[in-house]
Amino acid sequence: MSPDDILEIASGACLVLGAAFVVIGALGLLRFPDLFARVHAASLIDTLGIGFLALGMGLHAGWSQVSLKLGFIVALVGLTSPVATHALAQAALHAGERPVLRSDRRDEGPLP
Amino acid sequence: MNVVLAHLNAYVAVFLMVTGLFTVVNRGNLIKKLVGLSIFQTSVYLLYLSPGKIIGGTAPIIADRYEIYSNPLPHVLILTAIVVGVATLALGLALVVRIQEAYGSIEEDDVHRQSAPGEARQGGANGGEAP
Amino acid sequence: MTGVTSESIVLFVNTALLLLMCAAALGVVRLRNLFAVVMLGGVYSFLMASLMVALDAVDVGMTETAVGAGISVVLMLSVLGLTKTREAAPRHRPLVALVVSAVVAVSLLYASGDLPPFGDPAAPAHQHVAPEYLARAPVETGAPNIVTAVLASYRGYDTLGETAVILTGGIGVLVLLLGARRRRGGVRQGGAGESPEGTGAPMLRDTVILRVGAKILLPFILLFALYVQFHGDFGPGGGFQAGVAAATGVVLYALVFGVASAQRVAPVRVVLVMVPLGVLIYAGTGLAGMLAGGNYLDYSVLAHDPVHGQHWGIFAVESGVFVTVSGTMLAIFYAFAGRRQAREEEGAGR
Amino acid sequence: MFAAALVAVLTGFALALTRALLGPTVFDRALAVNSCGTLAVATLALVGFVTERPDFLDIAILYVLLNVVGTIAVLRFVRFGQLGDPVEGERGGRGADEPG
Repeated sequence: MSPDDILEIASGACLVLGAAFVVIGALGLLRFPDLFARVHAASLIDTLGIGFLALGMGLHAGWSQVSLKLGFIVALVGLTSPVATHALAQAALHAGERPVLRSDRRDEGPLP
Repeated sequence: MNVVLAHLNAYVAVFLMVTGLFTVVNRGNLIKKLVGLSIFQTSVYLLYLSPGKIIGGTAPIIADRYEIYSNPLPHVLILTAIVVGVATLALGLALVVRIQEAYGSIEEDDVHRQSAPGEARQGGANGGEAP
Repeated sequence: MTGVTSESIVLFVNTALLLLMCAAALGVVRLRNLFAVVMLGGVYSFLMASLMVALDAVDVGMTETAVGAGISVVLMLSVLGLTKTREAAPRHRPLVALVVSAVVAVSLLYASGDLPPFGDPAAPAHQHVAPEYLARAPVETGAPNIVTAVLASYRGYDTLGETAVILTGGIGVLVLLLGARRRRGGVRQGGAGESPEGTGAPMLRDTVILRVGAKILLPFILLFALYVQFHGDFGPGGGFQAGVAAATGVVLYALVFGVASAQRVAPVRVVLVMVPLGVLIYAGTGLAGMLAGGNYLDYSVLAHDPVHGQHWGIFAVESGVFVTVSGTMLAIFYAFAGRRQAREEEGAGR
Repeated sequence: MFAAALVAVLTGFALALTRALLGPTVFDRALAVNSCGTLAVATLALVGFVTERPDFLDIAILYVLLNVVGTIAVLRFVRFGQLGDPVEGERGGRGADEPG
C-alpha cells in the first residue's frame, strides 16, 4: 500500500465523517424542540461538519493553493458562524424567547 | 437518460416562471409582487444557463488538461443580467417606498381605492392618460 | 473514487438542487410574513448559486453569490423597515391568476419538448459562436477566462449598455428617495452622525462579539473583493462580482456600527461621484481606442502588442465596472437607510 | 467518497430548508438560513472537487464572507425594525410596522 493510497483512504474517511456530522447537525436543526437547542445542532455543521469535509478535500488535493483556500474557508466559517449564531441567540433572548426546560416538558412525556 | 431527466431543467424553469407569474398576478402586496418578479427572473437565468452545459464539459476557463468546455455565451449574458436585476429591483423597491408614503399602504387594492376617483376624473378630461 | 462517474454526480446534484429550489419557491409564494419571505429568498439564492456552479457557470455563480448572500437581503429588509412586514390576506379568488398561469405553463411545457436534451454537445447553441470564442479568445486576449474575455472585449458594447442600465437604476433610486432634499444635507445629518461614539445609539454596538467579529471580517471582505477583481482574467471573478462584494463589506460596517459611521468611511459625496465615474472610465476606454486609431472599444490598438492592448483594455473596463457597481450598490443602500431621516426633513421643510 | 459527501450535504440542505419553511419563530428561520449558507459552501466546494476543478473555491470563500452580512441584517432588523440609523423620538423594535 503506497502513501498515496493511505492518503486517499484517510481523505475518504474524513469526508464520510464530515458528511455524517452534517446530516446529524441538520437532523438536530430540524428535530430539536426550541431555538437554543437548535443552535447547538447548527454549530455541529459549522465546526465538525465543514472541518472534516475540508480536511478530507485537503488530503485529496495535497499541499497546494487549493488546500490553502480550504484552510481559509474553515477559518472564516469558524469566525463568522459563531459570531452570527451568538448574535442570533442574543437577539432571540432579547425578544423574549426562552429555552424550553425539562421541567416545562415533564408533563408532555419524553423528549422527541 | 430518460425523457424527464433530459428536460428537467426546462420543466423546473417553467414551474418557477409560472410561480413567479402567479405571484405577480394574484398577490396584492407590492413587495410580494417584486419577489414574484425576482423568481420569474431567476427562472430565465435557469433557462439560459441549462442549455449552456455540456455533459463531459467543464467551466469555460481554459486549462491544458481539458478539451470540452461549456458554452460561455449564456454566462456572459446572465452575469450582467443578475447585477442589472438588483439595480432594477432596487428601483422597484424605491417606488414601493414612495407609494407607501403617498397612500399609507402597499396593498394594491388600498392604493386603487384611494386613487380611483381622481383617476376617473382625469381620465375623462385627458383621454385616459394620467399625468 | 467509487464507480460513479463525475457526470452522473453532477446530474444528481442538478436534480436535487432543482427540486429544493421548487420547494423554496413554493414557500416564498405561500408565506405571508414578508420577513420570512426575504429569508427564504436568501436560501433560494444559495440554491441558485450552487446550481449555477454545477452547470459550469462559475462566473455567474459568483455573481449570484455576491448579490444574493448580502445586498439583496439588505435591500429588501431596508424596504420592509420603511413599509410593513405583513402581507394582507388575499381578497380576490385566485381564479384569473390560476387560469393565466395554467395557460402559460401548458404552452411553455409544450414548447419545451422541442428543446435539445440536457447537456447535449450537438445542440444548436454550441455550434455557432461559442466554439469561435473558445478557440480565439485565449490567443487574442491572453485571458484564460473566456467569460471575462467575451464580457469585456468581444461583447464590450453590451456590457457598456448594462453598466449604463445600472447607472440609470441607481439614478432612479436616488431621485425617488433623496428627492426634494439638498444632496449634502440630509443623509449625513442626524443625531447619530455627529459623534457615533458617544450617543449610545442602538446600533448593535452593545454586542461586543459582533463588533469584534465584524472588525476582523471587514478587511478580508475588501481584500477578497480586490482579489476577485484582479484575478478575473484567470479565474471566476471580475468587476461586477468585486463591486458588489466591496459594497457589501461597507454595508456590513454600516449594519454593525451605524450608517453614519459608514458614511465617514465611504462618504456620500465620494459614492455619488463613483456612480457615473465608472461608466465614464468604460466609455473613455472606448474613446482611447478610437484616438489610437482603432474602432470604439477595440483594445488591440492600445499597446504595441495587440494582446497587451487587450489586457490593458479589459483591465480598464473591469475597473470602470467595479467603480460603478460598487458606487451604485452603496448609494442605493444609503438612500434606503437614510430615507427615514430624509422624510423627517422633508416634513419639517414643508 | 465525494459523491457520498455530496448526497449527505444535500440531504442536510433539505432538512435545513424544511426548518426554514416551518419556522416557527423568525430566529429559527434565520438560524436555518445561516446553516443553509454553510451547507451551500460545502456544496460549492464538493462540486468543485467532483468536477475536478477545485480552483473554484473562490466562490465558496466569497460565500463564507458575505453570508454573515445577511444574518446580521436580519438581526438588526429584528432589534430595531429597520436598517437605517434611528431618528430621534422614534420607537424601535418590531412594532414599527406603520411609520410616519
